[in-house]
Amino acid sequence: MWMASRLDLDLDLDLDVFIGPFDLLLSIVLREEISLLEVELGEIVARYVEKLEEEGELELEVATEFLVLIAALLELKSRLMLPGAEEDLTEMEPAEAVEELVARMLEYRRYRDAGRALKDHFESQRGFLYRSAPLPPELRRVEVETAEQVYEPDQLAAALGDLLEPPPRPDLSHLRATVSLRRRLSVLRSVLLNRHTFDFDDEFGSEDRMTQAVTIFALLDLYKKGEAVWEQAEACGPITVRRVQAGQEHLANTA
Amino acid sequence: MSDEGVKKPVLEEVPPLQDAESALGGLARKVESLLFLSNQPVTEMSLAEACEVELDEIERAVAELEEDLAPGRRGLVIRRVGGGLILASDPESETAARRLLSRPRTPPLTQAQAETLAIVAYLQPVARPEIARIRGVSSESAVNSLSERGLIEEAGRSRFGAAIYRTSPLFEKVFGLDGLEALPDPSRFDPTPDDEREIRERLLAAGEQRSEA
Amino acid sequence: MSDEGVKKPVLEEVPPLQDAESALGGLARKVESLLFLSNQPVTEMSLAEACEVELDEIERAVAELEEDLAPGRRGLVIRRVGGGLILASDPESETAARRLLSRPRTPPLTQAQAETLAIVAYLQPVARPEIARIRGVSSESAVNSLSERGLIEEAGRSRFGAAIYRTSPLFEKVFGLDGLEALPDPSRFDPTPDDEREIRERLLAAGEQRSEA
Repeated sequence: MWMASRLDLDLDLDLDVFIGPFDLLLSIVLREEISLLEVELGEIVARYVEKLEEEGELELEVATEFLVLIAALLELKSRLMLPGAEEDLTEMEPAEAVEELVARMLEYRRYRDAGRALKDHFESQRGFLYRSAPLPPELRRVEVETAEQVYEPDQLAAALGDLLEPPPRPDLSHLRATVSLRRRLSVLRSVLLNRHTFDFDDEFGSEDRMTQAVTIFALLDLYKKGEAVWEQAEACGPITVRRVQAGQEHLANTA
Repeated sequence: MSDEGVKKPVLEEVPPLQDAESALGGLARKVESLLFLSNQPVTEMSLAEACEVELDEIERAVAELEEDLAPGRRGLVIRRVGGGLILASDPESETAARRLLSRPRTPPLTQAQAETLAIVAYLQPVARPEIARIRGVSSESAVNSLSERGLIEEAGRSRFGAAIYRTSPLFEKVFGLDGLEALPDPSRFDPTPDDEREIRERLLAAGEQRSEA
Repeated sequence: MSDEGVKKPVLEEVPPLQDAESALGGLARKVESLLFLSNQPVTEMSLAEACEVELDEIERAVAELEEDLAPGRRGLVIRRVGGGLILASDPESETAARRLLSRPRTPPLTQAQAETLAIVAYLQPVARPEIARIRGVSSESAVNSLSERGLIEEAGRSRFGAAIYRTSPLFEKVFGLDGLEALPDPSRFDPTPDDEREIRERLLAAGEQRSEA
């Protein structure tokens, strides 16, 4: 609505230093060296409110209320000049709005000044440091002679009851197996293609349990199809896997 | 087991000195011990109960101790804070203390925090929207950081579900206030009639000018 | 205009006393402050670094402070512990301190503490690893705080060197129990188990599942 350039000419304002619209308005209004007649008050404030909103610091309700007051202020004269021209639907007369704005600015200013005072006071008190040492151990516990009942024994029984309850089985439905049988089959076949025989642990011992299990499963499949045989001399001993030549099936792990 | 050796005081070996113009009386000594051990303000009533003496005896002992710990005499001072007594180190040693304990200085209050704290301190209990209304700006981050620093705390919910705040005991401690009554009189911050007139006139002038544009 | 009066801490209004046979020198004051703030013994070297003075100056200040805090003179004494200096309260005030400070040492039990205490109470004597197995998590901090509060105590070591715990007489007192037989029957909270062995087995089985989960 108004030229931004004029605003820059009139006063050099760093909007970032103001911490709220009342803060901004107060400092503009009370600046001795500038005449408010020269300043695009409405635009400055509107721009500032916009900036706050961009930064997520303005609550819509607070902003609306504030802008209504400013708008009413800026309408003041025209309303005075055109008495009874149109009955506005807003409940508040501009003169009334200005009064409220003044009251709000004064209220704000009271807490701004109180805040400054608190801030200074805080500075003057920061040098006092308090001890934060824990109590010596002998003072940390209640003495048996003076102790009184403060806890309910049922609390213990309840806690133990909770512990007796086995926890629910974790829901694994969202997990999908990441080891595929097909893939393990092709791994086994390619190993057997290069070597006639191999030791299972040498080859797959460093894989995780799941991968090893699926590989065993794949091995069973190869055995069933007659592509490989395997033997294990003793429980938990090494497993030797051998490629089956034609006509040599089912020598199997009976060895 | 860790504190044997600490437990056995040198005391028993050395006969107590009796000269003692400069020594404290027995009850004042006890009060000093108790304040040393406690890191919260202690009321005179609790001291009296702990020492099993009458309140006026404690008051005399506290007066003796206060005189003895008057500023500039020792490394400790006694302060009345939050309705009780507490020992603090003399501010003179702050820099050395921070070096020794490698504790950074607490950050100063920002202006937004200071304004918000003033509103809470003077109007408590006060709801968050009221703080925003007075400041003209959402005060969420100031409220949160004051809360985080433990200077204000939630004191329930308003009928409309907004959080209500009040200052905490820590506030009184770090501001060295002996209760909220010790806050500076808020009328000190009231605008003078001249201020008020000036603001009103300048605003009206701006309004008139604007509408002529 | 806004902050007159507030700025002035009470302190500054009282002129520092200069009489001061009984007052400490500046460096001794600083040392007293530092010892007050530190809850560990502080070496003279660290004091010298913090105050940015030479070691021999600190030694003189410490000697001054030691004389001033000689037993029987004040509520505090200075002690040499573990290669450093530390302030301690005069043992004379221990009874009063206990009356003042030990009362609120019965805060509500956390869930972890309640579970741990229940295990010790019902299965005692019980070794620490067993507690962890039943709860399915390491229970070190719960065991430590229960033991610090005096509700459980060590009753020896297992064959494998683990600490074995049982409840203390204080435990019975604060739970208002007339002996351990008065512990409530846990079957109220779980219908089946009847003998201790069974409870133990079920607890362990459930605990193992918990720790796998």
